[in-house]
Amino acid sequence: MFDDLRDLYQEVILDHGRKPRNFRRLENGTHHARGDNPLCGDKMELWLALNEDGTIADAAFQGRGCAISMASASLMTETVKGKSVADAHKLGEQFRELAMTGTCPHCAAGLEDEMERLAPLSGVHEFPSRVKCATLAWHTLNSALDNQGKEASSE
Amino acid sequence: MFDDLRDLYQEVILDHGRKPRNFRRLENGTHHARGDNPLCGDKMELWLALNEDGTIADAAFQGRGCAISMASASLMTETVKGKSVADAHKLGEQFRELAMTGTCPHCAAGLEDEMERLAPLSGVHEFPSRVKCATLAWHTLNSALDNQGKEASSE
Amino acid sequence: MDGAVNPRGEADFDVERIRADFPILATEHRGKKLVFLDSGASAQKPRQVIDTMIRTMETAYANVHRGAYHLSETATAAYEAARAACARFLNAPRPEDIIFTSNSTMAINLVAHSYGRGIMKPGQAVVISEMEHHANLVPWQMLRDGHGTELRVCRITDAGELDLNHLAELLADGKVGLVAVTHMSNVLGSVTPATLIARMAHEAGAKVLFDGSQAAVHRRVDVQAIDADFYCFTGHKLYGPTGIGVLYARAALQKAMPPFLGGGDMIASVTFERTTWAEPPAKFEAGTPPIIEAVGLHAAIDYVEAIGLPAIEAHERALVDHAMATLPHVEGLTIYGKAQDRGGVFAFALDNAHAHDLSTLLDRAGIAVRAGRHCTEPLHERLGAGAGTCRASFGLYTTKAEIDYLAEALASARRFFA
Amino acid sequence: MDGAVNPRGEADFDVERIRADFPILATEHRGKKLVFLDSGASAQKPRQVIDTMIRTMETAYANVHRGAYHLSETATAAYEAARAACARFLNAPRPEDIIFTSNSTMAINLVAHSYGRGIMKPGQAVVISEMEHHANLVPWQMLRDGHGTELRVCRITDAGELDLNHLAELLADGKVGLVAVTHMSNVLGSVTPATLIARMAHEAGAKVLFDGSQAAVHRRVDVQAIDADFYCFTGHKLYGPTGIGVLYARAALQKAMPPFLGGGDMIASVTFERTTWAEPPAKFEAGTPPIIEAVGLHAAIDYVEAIGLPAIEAHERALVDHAMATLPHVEGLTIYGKAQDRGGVFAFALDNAHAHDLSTLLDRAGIAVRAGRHCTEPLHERLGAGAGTCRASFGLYTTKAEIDYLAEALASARRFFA
Ligand SMILES: Cc1ncc(COP(=O)(O)O)c(C=O)c1O
Ligand SMILES: Cc1ncc(COP(=O)(O)O)c(C=O)c1O
Repeated sequence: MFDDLRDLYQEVILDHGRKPRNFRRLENGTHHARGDNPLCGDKMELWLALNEDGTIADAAFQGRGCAISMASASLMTETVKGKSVADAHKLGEQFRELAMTGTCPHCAAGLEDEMERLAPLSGVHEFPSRVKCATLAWHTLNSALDNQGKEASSE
Repeated sequence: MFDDLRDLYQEVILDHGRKPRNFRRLENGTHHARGDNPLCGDKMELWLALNEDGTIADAAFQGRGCAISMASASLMTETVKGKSVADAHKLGEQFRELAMTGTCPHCAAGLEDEMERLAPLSGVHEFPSRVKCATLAWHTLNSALDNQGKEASSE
Repeated sequence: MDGAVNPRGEADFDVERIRADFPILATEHRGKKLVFLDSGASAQKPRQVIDTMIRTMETAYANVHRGAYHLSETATAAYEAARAACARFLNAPRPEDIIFTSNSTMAINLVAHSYGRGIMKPGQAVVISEMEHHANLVPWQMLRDGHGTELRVCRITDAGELDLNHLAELLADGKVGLVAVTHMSNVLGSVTPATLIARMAHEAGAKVLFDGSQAAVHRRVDVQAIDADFYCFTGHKLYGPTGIGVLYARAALQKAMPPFLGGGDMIASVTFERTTWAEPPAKFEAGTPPIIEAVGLHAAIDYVEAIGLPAIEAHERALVDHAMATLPHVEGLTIYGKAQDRGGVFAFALDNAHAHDLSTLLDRAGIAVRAGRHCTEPLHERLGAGAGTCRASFGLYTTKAEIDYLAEALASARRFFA
Repeated sequence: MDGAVNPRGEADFDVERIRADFPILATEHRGKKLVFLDSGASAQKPRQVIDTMIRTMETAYANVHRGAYHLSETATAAYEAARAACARFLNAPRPEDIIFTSNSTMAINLVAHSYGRGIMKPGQAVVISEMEHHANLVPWQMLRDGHGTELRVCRITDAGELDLNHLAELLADGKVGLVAVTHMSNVLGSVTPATLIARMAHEAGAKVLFDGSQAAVHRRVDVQAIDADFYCFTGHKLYGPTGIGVLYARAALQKAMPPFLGGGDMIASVTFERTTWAEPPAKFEAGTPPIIEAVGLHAAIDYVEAIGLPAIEAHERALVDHAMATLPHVEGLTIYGKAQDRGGVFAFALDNAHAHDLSTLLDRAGIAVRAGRHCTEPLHERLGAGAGTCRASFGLYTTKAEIDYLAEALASARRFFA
């Protein structure tokens, strides 16, 4: 009945949705933010631990939400580990473009592998009301990096 | 151009509108009320002097308004003079019916002459937004008789 | 499909004939027939409502109350006839007891200002319930924070019914100025015992407001029989247009309350120093009202009254019975709310499927249901469903076949997420 | 009739083609062709607006923001596209700077609450003018009486223009928190120098609100060029539906202001204890918004923009010039307002004929004009016309021939009452 939804709910999404990676508190985190999508009641909390040199040593999250938002947060934490803050921001921008349009023609060189990893979420662009589910984690990342402690909202 | 409006603006109406009778203050009045039609800005003030026996000895008014409302007030003051309070109320009720429907099948016996005098205003029933112009004087009469000093409004 | 004669004997409720009145039900979405189970959020519009609005704009439109010319008189008469229709619909004593607003939310905000700030004293309390829509919660919080009233929350039972013992406790100290509760939950479908609540409120010296946004769509309401002080509903859920709501307010209260909004048409006389208000209900209707919408709502009321509220109630009861007999067979499905007296609305959740994902799947099958917390966040916490639920809500065009199809789609969704 | 090429060279303003878009203009009333000169009270609706509303109800209707299903996504996109269209129409920086309300009156009440009570301090002052519509007067009186602000009234000159010297005086003590004035008088047609007023207000530390209910219909408005803090207009005067109004509010102010109405869709999170607000503009839009009306307003904006505001302004200027050249020949006629910069609206009175009687006569000739005080009672006292005036107001479908016919009817009315 729902075979044509396999584009949106690829196996990797369902898998990350069911068993999100890095789903824990980070006791020794240096940055933290909450994210909130009031419309659907999605809530998440994100922790980052930055190295002295400004790269992201660790990232973890907890929260509740749909498969898309859990999978997106899970993939996000995996992807940003080891990245510089600048690259993390760049990834976030590119991911938002991907989620909204399905492609990312302006994707800067050097992050191809990371974008490849996030590609399973591109199907969301056909579901306008679901785009926010996919981008919530990245909004929360921004707010953790920019603006310690302030709540992020994908509204 | 406006010949078919002669039913509404009969000569007697235009005449009373231009030269309203009893258009003055009543210094020795026993009853008084103000009437107001906020929509058109019509305002009037009515004075009555009642005899000991409860009949209306004198009635007078001042104010501003359209030809219909001035003529109606003028005819009203003429008509109620010498009447009992009960008859004045009855005339008011019958007049309102006349103004709204154009006829007065329930008009009680005994006041035929008075209703005859008010008949030229019956044309107003075809102009729903003008009915209030015709009835304002009678609302004001009620409020002078019932409820000394309170403002009447035909709204 | 079902229709014609059903087990309860409403022989003349011909759902197929009714469906033919709603142009949108014939549309397809991504190749699927529309199965619209979100009437509780907003109902679809029958041809009769659409045509009336067209006719008004094409032949009889002008601003109301302000013109002495024929077209304006016509429009004014139509607007006032809509008021009279609303009064009849709620069995209000007089047309003037009806105030037009822009929706239910505005109706409740009006009461929160004109009665709450205007009449209630700081220290008095407002009682709401755990299952209120945010529209009947946030205005009372704002009143509490701005005016110093207390906010008391009446519990619901595990079946989703108002806990009347708790209500009695909350009323006991005589400090309650207003009981403001839903007449039917937009999540659980529970219908509250309005007459009893009103009696309890009045005995404790409180006024009572019913949020009838859902109830008025599903059954006959009689504000005099209930003895309501305030009763509101919203046009777009009653098969009418958006942009219009209705507040019944008892005449004596309308007289006593100060106005809420200032502007044209609500004044008797204005100088820069001082303004006197028009008589109610004009006093509460500032500015150009929703004229086209009022006429459309009138057509909607005529439409549902021609079918008959009792017939609609019976139809929806049959649908709910059918749903409650069918859906529990879907493995892993939880249905919220088990009130004795309930209308055609219920929330549900499927194990392992977040409400949002589930609604995306159902949408792919052509089924429109809402996902989220349906503007009842505290209720969802109370239900242990803080992450949200899906909600199906029925209209007079809903069929049993659609419910069967929903059951099928849910079973299939369960396999999808397994 | 006029059209095609006119003396000012707007060659492509074809009034007959435009008239064909408005079904109501083809109707007859008591055997007379409709000559609708009351567009200032509310304008008629073109086929394009009516059709868009029908299409929405027939194929694309659902509640917005609340559903993840396709139909609701479509409706949400249409509603938000209407917001973007309003932003473009006013040249607001971003769509989110637009708040939908139910009419202009509600927009001004929102500012009076969220900015007036929410930000202004008792003792601060609001400046309005002598020619305000009650919608931009009564809310400030209510703020004065409820919040302890002062209300200052800027005079107008005998020509009907804002007295800028007096405005400067009123601003001098630095206590003014808001200047709230009309951008175009609904009685005199006077257009106020908005850019200059905004500069004066800002230099005195005050914010500025323009009531653009009339102005936005008659000429291009650019809130950034004006440097307005608040700007409002109302859908039904812009050839759109009733039930919808528009408030532009500067982003920083939207952020700073507390919400006005409480309910669904304006919150981020709700518990019984505490509620956090959604981001603007959602924070100011409680409850189900006027969805069908927003889509209709979008069509109306597209319609006037396709014709072009400059062309509309030129057309109406030509009409006013024609009226001012023609009507003074009617004996006993007084025309109110002689502002240099004026739009297609003017009030008039005929010796020996009360406005109400006059409008009844004109109506009999098929001419719809308003009689009364047009929600500007203090202005009428100022003009020495406390008993009321008649008002003619033009729309983009008005013709010179209609003005000639008005002149003829007025001359005839004069003979009638002689
Ligand atoms: C100048 C002006 N302001 C405000 C309004 C109020 O508009 P609305 O009645 O649509 O709220 C009007 C029209 O009635 C007006 O002409
Ligand atoms: C129970 C209840 N109350 C109030 C409302 C608010 O109605 P509206 O959004 O039309 O103001 C709704 C619907 O959203 C509702 O279901």
